[in-house]
Amino acid sequence: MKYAAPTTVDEAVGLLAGDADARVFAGATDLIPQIRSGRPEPSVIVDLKKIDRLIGAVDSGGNWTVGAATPTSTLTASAAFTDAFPGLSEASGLIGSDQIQNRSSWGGNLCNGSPAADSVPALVVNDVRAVIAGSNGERTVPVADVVTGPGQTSLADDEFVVEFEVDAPAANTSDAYLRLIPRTEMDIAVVGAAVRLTMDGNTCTAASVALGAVAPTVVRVPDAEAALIGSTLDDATLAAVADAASAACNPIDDKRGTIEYRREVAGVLAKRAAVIAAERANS
Amino acid sequence: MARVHLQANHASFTDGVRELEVDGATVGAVIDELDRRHPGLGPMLREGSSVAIDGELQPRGTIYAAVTADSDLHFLAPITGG
Amino acid sequence: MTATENRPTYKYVGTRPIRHDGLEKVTGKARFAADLNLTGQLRGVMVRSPHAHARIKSIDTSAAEAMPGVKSVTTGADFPDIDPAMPAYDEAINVIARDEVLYHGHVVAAVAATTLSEARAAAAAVKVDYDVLDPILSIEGALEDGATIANKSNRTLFLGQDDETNLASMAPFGRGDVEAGFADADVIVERFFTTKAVHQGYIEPHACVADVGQDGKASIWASSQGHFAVRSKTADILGWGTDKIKVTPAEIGGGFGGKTTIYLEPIAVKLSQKASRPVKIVMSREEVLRATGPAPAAEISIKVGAKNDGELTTIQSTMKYSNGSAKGYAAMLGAMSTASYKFPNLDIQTFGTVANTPKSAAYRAPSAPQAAFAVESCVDEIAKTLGMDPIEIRLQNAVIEGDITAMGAPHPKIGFIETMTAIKDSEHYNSPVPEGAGRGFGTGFWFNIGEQSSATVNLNEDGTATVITGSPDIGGSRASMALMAAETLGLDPMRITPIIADTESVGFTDITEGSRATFATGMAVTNACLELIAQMKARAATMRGVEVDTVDWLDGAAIVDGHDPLTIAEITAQAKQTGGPLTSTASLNAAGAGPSFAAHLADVAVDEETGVVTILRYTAAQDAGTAIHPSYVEGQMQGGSAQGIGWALNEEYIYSDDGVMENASFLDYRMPVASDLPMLETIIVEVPNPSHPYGVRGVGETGIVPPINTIANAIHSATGVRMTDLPMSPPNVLKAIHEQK
Amino acid sequence: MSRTHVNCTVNGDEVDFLASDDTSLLDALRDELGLTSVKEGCGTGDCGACSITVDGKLNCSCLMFAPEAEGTSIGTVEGLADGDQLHPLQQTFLEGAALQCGICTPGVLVAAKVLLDENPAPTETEIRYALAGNLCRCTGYDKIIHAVQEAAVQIGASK
Repeated sequence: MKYAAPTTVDEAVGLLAGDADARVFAGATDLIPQIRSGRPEPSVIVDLKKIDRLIGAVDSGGNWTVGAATPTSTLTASAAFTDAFPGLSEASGLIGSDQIQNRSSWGGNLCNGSPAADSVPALVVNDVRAVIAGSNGERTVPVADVVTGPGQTSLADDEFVVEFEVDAPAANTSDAYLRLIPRTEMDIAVVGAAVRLTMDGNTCTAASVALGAVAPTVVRVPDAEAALIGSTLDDATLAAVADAASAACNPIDDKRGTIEYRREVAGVLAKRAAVIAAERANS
Repeated sequence: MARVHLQANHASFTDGVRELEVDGATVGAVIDELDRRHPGLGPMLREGSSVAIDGELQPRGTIYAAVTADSDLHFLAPITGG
Repeated sequence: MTATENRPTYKYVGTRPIRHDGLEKVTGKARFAADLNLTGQLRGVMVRSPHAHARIKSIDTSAAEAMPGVKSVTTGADFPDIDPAMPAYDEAINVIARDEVLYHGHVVAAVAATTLSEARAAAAAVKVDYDVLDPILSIEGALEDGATIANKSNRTLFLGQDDETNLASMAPFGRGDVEAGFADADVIVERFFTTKAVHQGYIEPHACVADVGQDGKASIWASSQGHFAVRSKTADILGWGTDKIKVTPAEIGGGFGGKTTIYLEPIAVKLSQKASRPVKIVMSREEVLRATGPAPAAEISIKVGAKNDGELTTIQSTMKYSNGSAKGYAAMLGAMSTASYKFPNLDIQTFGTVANTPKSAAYRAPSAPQAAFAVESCVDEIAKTLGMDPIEIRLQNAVIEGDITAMGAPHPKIGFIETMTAIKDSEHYNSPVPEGAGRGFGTGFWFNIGEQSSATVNLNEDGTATVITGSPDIGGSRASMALMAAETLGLDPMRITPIIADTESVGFTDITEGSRATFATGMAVTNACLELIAQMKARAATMRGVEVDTVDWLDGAAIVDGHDPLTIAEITAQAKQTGGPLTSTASLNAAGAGPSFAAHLADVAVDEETGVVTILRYTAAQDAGTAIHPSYVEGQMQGGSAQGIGWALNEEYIYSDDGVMENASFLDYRMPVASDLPMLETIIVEVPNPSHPYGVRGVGETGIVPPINTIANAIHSATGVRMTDLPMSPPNVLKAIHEQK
Repeated sequence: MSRTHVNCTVNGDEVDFLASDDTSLLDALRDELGLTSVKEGCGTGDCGACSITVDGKLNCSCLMFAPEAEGTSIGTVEGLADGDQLHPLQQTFLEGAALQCGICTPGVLVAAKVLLDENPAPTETEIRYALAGNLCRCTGYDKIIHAVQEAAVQIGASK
């Protein structure tokens, strides 16, 4: 296995092109444990952190461009980013310990393809786009279209995510992310729920709801969104949100949780996240 | 004679008897006498038990500790720890 | 905080000096086994079974031997056969399988190469042909009629039978008449409790370095709770004499009972012998979880009867414990630890089973937490049924000196009532329960043990002292040895250097287990110091020209009427003229270990929509006998509490249907992290042990016993739901809430 | 197996070493540079025993490839004391008995140092979450939290 640290996107694409066993990485917080657990070693590991475009978060008039390898601790440490996207910031801040936070990135969290990735539901409800580079140049796709299944992405072998585009939220719009883990830290989400709401006074005028760890990929919950829009988040609405979220789940039984548990808690977290998002949108 | 108290699982060798009077100047002598009366019990007590003399737990495998006519001997399952 | 019964006041015992090995440990200089590197050292890697139960048809190591960097390969065929009746047998086949693998991760071969990656590659190239057998993975599975025999060498312990069986032990415990007891009871509680296997979770993986010299003698550097045991076990497994093995103790990165057994050393020695090079073997965390000793899973059905006035009259229980792949008497220890209440009528049937899971190992007060979960939960339920205070009902039924245990033996002097009273009088117990939270109380017991220890104490020319023992320091015992020597000699503990010597530099000393080091090794240190005082009085008599019987010893100096006191430094300065160096060695096989009781109090909040349990406040009280170094006594209480809390809430071995542990990492084997816990308040109770010169009882074990039952009782107070299955993890708690509401 | 020549500074000293590209920085620090204070408890970033600072940021050295250290400034517990003057954290850990077996101690000290550098007066909760990536099995964390609190007070007073 060879280590390479290209300094330009083209150089990195060149390393990937024609070598199906090459693998890009940012924080390596998933790659190294995977190799240790016996997964075949890549031929080349391509460290993306030396490429300027992949590191850093830039605020241009409220629209943010975030390098795919930017440590999540950079985002959670940014007051401006956290004020604009509190849910996205808290989701990013839940990826592992402080040690991990200095290595983990949206690009890695997304492209590892884990159904439980904490940042992805929050990226989805914020309609974040991924800019992908490859031999055929660059393309921009919604984050929701990147992961196709556990460990599977729509990226070609010679492609990687360069950066993310995050549009400024509309007025009176905010988000929230909640997850359930058995401990208070260091666990993979058993269930994750992200909600973004636009409020007109007490009435919700726009909503997006996404769940993690309850299906092969992050799932949107249109029925919950429909229930929220036009409502004042009264108890009946929140009950409907919870039911819709539970119904949208297609979970598995595994060492981290049961099907029944994931279904039920997805509803609980979705309604709780909605309440928090609404409060934030109005403040 | 010393009073010997056995565990229920020892009693499979003694037709259910759990308390016996036994002569012997040491724990080992008491065990030998018990084995003479109840063949098979001896090895079990030597290998498979700790003994408390008048309530004081003795080290595992104790043989030579002194026993008097008014001693109380309890044979217990071997006690270990973490 | 300390609640002290009348005991002698000491000058040094009970103080809190900085531990002697502390500086090395905060500067990174302390050497643990994996930190050692010898010239020409190879790295050893194990080949482990991918099956939970299989017959080994053949092992082909030729491809591995031909790989780059490979210097030696070994299999079970290189080790002598051992009679299954011999004590060393189970450990021998656990170290390396012979004809049958008994659990997933069981070692079948090992490779030594110049680099770790070469050794890993070669290990992967060892070809093993298996005939896969059905694995036994549960207690019921083991006891089913016609079940596969999980380990054909197993015989039911202590019954003198010779049939192949999955029953490791079967022993009843009883007194009184339980039928009459229940007939006469006003309240009867009947429950069924289950617990999963859990790991000790020491942060340092097992590691050792072995170097077999040209003379055929092996030097071993190992992380263990007892290097003399490493020597004897390695000798038994290799069929060598102990004179051919020297073991030097490295610092040990946590043990908790899990490093009282050995896994690596005989293999490292064999690989080194074959390669004529030193070999280091360090387990990965995955190997530690898959193949080293968890505490047994248990299933306990229990029925407890009481009178309306709160008298606990009757207990009947069937306790089943799984010992993993080898025989053991875990279930018997569980019953024996049921020793806290008078219970005139008692009938406990115990069954130990064997399974195709890792050979279980000791873990702090082995088997007691599972049994106490059942007993203390029922006592709590009876108290709530009768509307009684949970401490009052226990005080009413608590054992005192002379009361008999489940085994029928009388308790020596104990401090159970004093320990519970300490909680009853605590600020925590007398503060209001936080809004929406629940408060739980529970207790625990452990015997503690004595066994063999040796100590040598040397007085140096300048009056300083060196205290040499053979007890590895797993939690501050160097400091307590120095404190007991200081108290006995009247010498400042900072002028004493406590050393843990190798197997050729100090007398035989048993494993540091059962909370015996401060008790038994401390007694040996004290005896050696008393002998030194006698020597110093004689030297003082010579220096003063008086008869030795006219010399007194007071506060670290020899007193002769009409003369200035002679200090230790003054006496040692003249040692050359008065008979040579002052040194003393003491050895003993300690009887009279002091049982220790603990009582815990917890406030918990339960999220009834998610099942998440949060511990808001926690207080632990425990009888230490005498706290030699109170900071490390508190540390033992806090560490035991945290491990018990992890066991209660989230820790468990999760197996697939074919016997593969699915959560063999610290990510999914969920031990408490700092943000999971509140401050762990401690109350040291001191009811001195009359069988120890300073009144020491062990303090390491008991702290892990109460947390499970204390938290279960607190969850019941908060929700009205009685948890009977571990762990009390969010999914299990939410399930119980749905079932019971 | 390709080996890379890596230049970096460790505790202020310029060093260089050769490491296979699949070597973790943890193994390189221990085996090539002899910095055995950096411990492996899990190798998967879940225990923090291998915690170091890289350009001032807290990292698990087991989750870095050795070549990634090129040009960085690395800090370990060996660099915590100023000559024979212990760092206040080392002193309060000793006085507060905040270690038992000591295997997690170097990583905990490095993590606590980073915390106090960034947040001189952390709350108990902030300390607990900042140290959540450092497993300790001996202490129940209680004395560790107290020792960090005490060090924060001492550092604050000395300024």
